[in-house]
Amino acid sequence: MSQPLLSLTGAAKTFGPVVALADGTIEILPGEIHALVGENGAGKSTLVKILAGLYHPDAGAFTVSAASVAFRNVADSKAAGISVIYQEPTLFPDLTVAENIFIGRQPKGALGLISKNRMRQAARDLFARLGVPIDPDRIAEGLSIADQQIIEIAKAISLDAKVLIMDEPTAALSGVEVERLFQVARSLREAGAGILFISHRFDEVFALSDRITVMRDGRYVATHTTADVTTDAIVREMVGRDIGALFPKSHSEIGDVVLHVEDLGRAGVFTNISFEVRAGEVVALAGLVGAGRTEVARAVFGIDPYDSGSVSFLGTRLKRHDPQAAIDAGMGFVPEDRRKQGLVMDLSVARNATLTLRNSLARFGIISAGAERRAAEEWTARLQVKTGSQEYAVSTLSGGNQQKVVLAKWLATEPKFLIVDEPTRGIDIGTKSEVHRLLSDLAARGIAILMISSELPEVLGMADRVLVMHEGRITAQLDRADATPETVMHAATASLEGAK
Amino acid sequence: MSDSTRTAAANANANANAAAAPAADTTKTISTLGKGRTGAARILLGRDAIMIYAVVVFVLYACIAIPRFASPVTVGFLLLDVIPVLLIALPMTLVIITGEIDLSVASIAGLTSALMGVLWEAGLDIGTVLVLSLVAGVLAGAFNGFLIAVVGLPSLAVTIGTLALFRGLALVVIGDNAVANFPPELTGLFTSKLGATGIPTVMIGVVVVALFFGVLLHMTPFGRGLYALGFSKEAATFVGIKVNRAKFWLFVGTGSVSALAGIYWTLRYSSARSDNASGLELTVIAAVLLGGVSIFGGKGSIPGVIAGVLLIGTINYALRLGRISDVVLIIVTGTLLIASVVAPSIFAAFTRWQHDRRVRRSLPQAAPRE
Amino acid sequence: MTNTPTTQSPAPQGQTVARPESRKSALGSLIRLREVPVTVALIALVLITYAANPLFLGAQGVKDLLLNATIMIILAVGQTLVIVTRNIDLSVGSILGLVAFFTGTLFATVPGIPIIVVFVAGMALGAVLGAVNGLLVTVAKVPALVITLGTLYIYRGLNNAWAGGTQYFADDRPDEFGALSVDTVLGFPLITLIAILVVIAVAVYMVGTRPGRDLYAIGSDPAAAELFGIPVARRVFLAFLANGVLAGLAGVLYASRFNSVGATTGTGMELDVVAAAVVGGVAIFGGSGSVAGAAIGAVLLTTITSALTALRVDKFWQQAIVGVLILAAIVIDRLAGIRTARKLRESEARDV
Amino acid sequence: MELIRNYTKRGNTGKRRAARRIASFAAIATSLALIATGCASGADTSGGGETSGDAGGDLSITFIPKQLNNPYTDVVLGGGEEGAEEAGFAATEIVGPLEASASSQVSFINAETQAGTNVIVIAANDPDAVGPALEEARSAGAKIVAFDSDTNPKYRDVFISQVVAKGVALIQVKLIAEQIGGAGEIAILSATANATNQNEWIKFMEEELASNPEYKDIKLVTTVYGDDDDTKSFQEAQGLMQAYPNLKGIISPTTVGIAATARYLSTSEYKGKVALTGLGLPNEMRPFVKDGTVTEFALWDPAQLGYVAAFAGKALADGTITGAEGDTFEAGELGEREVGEGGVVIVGPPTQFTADNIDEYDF
Repeated sequence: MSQPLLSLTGAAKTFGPVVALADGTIEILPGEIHALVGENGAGKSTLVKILAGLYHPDAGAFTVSAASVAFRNVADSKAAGISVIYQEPTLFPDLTVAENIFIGRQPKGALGLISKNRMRQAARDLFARLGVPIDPDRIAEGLSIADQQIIEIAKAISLDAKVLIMDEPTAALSGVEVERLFQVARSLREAGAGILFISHRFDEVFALSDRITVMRDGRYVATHTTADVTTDAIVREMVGRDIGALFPKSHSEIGDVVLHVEDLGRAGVFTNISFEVRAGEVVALAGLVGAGRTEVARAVFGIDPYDSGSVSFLGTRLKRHDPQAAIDAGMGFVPEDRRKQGLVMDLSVARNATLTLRNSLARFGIISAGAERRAAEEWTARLQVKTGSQEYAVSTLSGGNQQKVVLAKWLATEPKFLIVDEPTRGIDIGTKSEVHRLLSDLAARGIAILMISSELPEVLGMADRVLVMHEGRITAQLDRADATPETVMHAATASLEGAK
Repeated sequence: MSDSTRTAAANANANANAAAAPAADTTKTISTLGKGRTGAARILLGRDAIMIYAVVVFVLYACIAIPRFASPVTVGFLLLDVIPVLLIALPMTLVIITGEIDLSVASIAGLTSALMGVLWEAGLDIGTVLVLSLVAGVLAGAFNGFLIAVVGLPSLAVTIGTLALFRGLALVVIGDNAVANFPPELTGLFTSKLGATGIPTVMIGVVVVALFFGVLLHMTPFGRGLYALGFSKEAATFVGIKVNRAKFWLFVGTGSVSALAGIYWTLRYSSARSDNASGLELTVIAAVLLGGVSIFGGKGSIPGVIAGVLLIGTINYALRLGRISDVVLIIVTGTLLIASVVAPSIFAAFTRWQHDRRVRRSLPQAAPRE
Repeated sequence: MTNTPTTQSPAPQGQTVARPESRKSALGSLIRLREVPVTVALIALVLITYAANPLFLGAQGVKDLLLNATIMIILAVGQTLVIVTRNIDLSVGSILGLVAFFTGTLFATVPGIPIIVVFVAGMALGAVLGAVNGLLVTVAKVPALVITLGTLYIYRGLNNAWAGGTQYFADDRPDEFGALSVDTVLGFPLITLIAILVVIAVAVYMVGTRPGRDLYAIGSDPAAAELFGIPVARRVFLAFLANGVLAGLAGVLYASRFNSVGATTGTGMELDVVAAAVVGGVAIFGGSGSVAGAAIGAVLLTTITSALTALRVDKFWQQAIVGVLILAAIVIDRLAGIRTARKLRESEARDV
Repeated sequence: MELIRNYTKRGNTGKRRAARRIASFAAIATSLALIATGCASGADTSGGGETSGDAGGDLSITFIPKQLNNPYTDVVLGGGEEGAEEAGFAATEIVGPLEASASSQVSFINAETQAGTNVIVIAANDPDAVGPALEEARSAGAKIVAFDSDTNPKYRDVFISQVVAKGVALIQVKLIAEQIGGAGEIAILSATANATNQNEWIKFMEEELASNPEYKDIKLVTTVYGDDDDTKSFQEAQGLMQAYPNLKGIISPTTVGIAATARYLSTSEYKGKVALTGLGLPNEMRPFVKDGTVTEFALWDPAQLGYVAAFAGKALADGTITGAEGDTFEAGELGEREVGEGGVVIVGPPTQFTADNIDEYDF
């Protein structure tokens, strides 16, 4: 065994009364891809932030190339050869792509000033290596999440890091891009770098990694050689128990048409979208990231306007670009970004849970404090939201509990139709199955559900019908029986292949 | 029982495991427990309450230390002085809670005042003059609202522009002139007091406006929406809050109330001039921020803001009575403003530092060495 | 590999696509330069005024225009440093006042003090005042708007307390000092040359150095900058410090140009300075805008008053026109932004 | 269905929340009530007595200038304090706003009313804006002396004027006529657009220029306002030069305006070509007289203004005069003064300053 590039043992970190990390232990060898898995709240992100120099551990031993270190800041970590790609791209929207890659270490030219030409050329070289067509001179604002993630990767590569940490880098990437990322990761491994790879997708973990470290509840559990373990074993260690089927499917009576979307179109975003969702039915909207799924859902719900077509709900035409009308009619929308769209993080649990009810809680325009409290208590209790008090800010809750608050606030409106956009993204396995069971439960009660998901097993497991989108169009409508990974993938990429 | 209860059990289990572990005392809150005060502590130590204590303490101090302060006359003069700031601070609170700002309020008041003078001079009936002036304020606010909510421009930049524009229009309207001959009954009403209490008669109107905005912010669906909007525009959109419409009406609100303040100003001083109320915008914002409203939006309350306005007003009047120069007032205002925002940060940093130290001591020290 | 869609889309088309796009965007980037509208407006204003009143561009006219703009240019440049980092400094008027009075005091109490020493001392005092702002903003992590609104009051109060009714007049200062704002080199008054040097120095710093680019990154996304390891607190602190130094310099120059310095010198300048930067295309929420743009914005705002006077436009309209100008600047900027965003979206669509 | 559990009632956090709000409102109400009632009970013993005015020798006087921290004001107030002491006031106070705006003086008047000050001496920023407050002060027993800049006559007892308004206007017109050789364009650079004294002088100047055949070749082209702000006045002066290329002379009847204009002229090509006169402080104008920018200007002794105002206040408070025309009072070393038409007391003729005599004055 060669000397580890990086080793952290027994690291601890607390925030006020919350212990984010009790025993963070990881060891990365040169030339290995090391996967780190664990449920949300297991302490993975905290551990990454300690390695990145963002957090100072309260305790623990930390060595880089056998020398003990204590990073004061991110710059120290960088200087030690550690580079991080975060889950969410962190680009500077006002700067050019090239500058985003080289910020803080721009190539210099005459008089020690920054040379834009050299910087542009270096960026081009990087993109050529990654095989992506991105203009280095455009500003980063408006780039798709996938492109942003690619720029993050280019940035990390250009750092020539000894240790590259990738915190869920694939969440927003399409298959091609994931594959390209893996190629890059493998070539870096050949070059002797150590890579720490964090993902919730076991297929990726098993496809890419050499070793896997499991964490649970802020503690190190075990490290395995990938070839020697199975998914089930890893999951057991992550959860600390056996879990049932991930995607429960329960039968429900399919009723009348609840939502009827006719020829919906928005210039440059989607065209010709027509579909129906019936009571008790779960319809999945599948496709690659950027295919226009979320955009369709937003237009249906009235967040964004549409240019043509119509949305009918329970037989009545719904007002365009008016979410309140959609809510009043009986729609709900659990958005993909819980922290930015689903919740108001600094407001209390109670306020968040009743935000959708604010109009119905008011009598003569004045909100009844008692009714508000009762509603909040009722729905957080029903969904078993764990919180010390209804008055705590929702940001103090764990991710799973936050998602429950989002669901609670929509279920409180007793909707007839619910849009759920990536309902289990970034949620640990335990809560994930809980969410699936809940959705299935809701369908059984006659609620129509439109589910957007990038996880194929989730789509196949949950949906009664699958709509596949590609480049702003619906390319296939598949019944449960016809939906297989092959048919869905074919529809999601068909026209792309056809164009070549 | 279902899987979900099993999850709960598992969580409890996890907690129990953690509790059994070596660093037992600090790990038990690992997953779910948040932080925050509850019950009486929350009421008595809240930001609003502290501001109110500050006002009470200062009033008591002034009563004892400053001769003649304890008098109904004080109440009258003090309130007459703070009314314009108090009025504008109310809608400004709502605007700042949504994360916006309106710097043009004093200019709108000035424009209203100028317009009043010109219309009155032109021989219009006083009722018509008042209505038209108020309409001017509404329009000015709607203009701000249009640029900010409809066109989507940043309010800080827009209202710096309209600050100059509205003051400029005031100059265009009335020029160098000052109109003073308003009906004595009306100007008299604006300086009259409610019997022996010393409370100015116009306070009745101010209380109505304060109640309106207090109820609007704290007890209506609209107000609930504003807090959500202040923290996260996107999250607010998803629950059906009409973000742009709300912002538009808020700016109409500041415009209208600024017009009221302009009318008050004109009639109290019986002088309509283009430079009335100039520079008031910063005083208003200082008072609102001192009252605990976060400049980032999402936090603040009407009671806190009223306390903030009264605190500055009381200190101001006490200094006047003590014949202490305005220089002191300026420095005190600035220091209070900074202290009110810096103190919580410093307090939090101190608590964190203490906590970290405690934790470090309690945990086994394996490393880090330099 | 079940849940990640894989396609066989060929990759190597990358370079071929990149080239034509970059050429196009280079042209596009020239058009969307934020300084263009303000420059066009300035040129148009000067030409129109000149056509109506040739005296406007007479030797004295040009000199006056430049002198008027000098102090505002320096303040706008400093303010740009701060605004680009998504902060704001409202205390510049008060800093200028304090330093101007300090300058007057130095000359009055230390006869024969070398002028260069006064410059250094004035800038040092500005640095201290700016550092206080910077410290409060970065250490206490409190919004700059609140902090500098507070220091606006405090510094003004200190100025009042210190100066009282005392004013220092041009007579109290050596002739050579006053001559800085009278003597010209190639038609440029000396203090204007100082301002131009400041613009060039800060512009080079902002465009051509790593710490300068960091300022843009910080304003563009402070959280990302923190994640990326940019020393955010240090950079922001230095931006406030530099702004203080420049406000200090402006204070010294104020004392050279104007007759009296006292308790109220510089009152109410802060919003004009912010307006100049905004008119010059500096985004109020940071991340973009240039020093040159802010300087041109300052020239435009100071010139418009003289131009309107020279055109004999009713003086009462002047302020309203300035307001319209500020609004026009941000509306134009917004429209340009929308156009750029649409272009980007279109090019994005092609990328998919 | 078990997942969506039946709700069980627990806790009463909401009640606490409501209680908090009520507590907030209650606390505000309490604090207000404290001012209004609790504390006010003490008013009868401490406050009430003083407002009725202590008739003995314990008279108090307060000066409220247009704005503090202004050199001219300082000279006036210096004279005022000296006068107050000589006249026998027990307490002399100087309060005032830091910026000269119409309404800013009101709360100072209010505070003085409440303090039971016997004599308030005020230089009004706006003749009407201070009116209601002054009336309240009078009804509380205070005597009102306006000086420097008058209020609306109905709000004050006497007005201490520098000179006869017409006289000071004529002197300035005469000076400028001499300096420009009796023909050409001239402009006026005033203080604020609402300043009572300024506007009165300007009115007399316009009348004189229009009616006196000696001045038929002089054309007054414009009046601009520097707001008694150094920078603003400076730039207004500069604007005048550009807008009126044929301008021969400027009259600035305000100390700030004339100094700022002089500074601009002396640093520009117009030095010696454009004449400047008006009302200025010798100490401020000395360098410009010596370098030839200004040949002659005028001013009364500002200290005398404050000095006489103090004595007028004393006489009013003692009841020896009422402010009626024909009343006379002793003004210390300046001798006897008479109240003229409209309650105006004239202090004395203005002095004209030239390079020859300017060194004899120090104010």
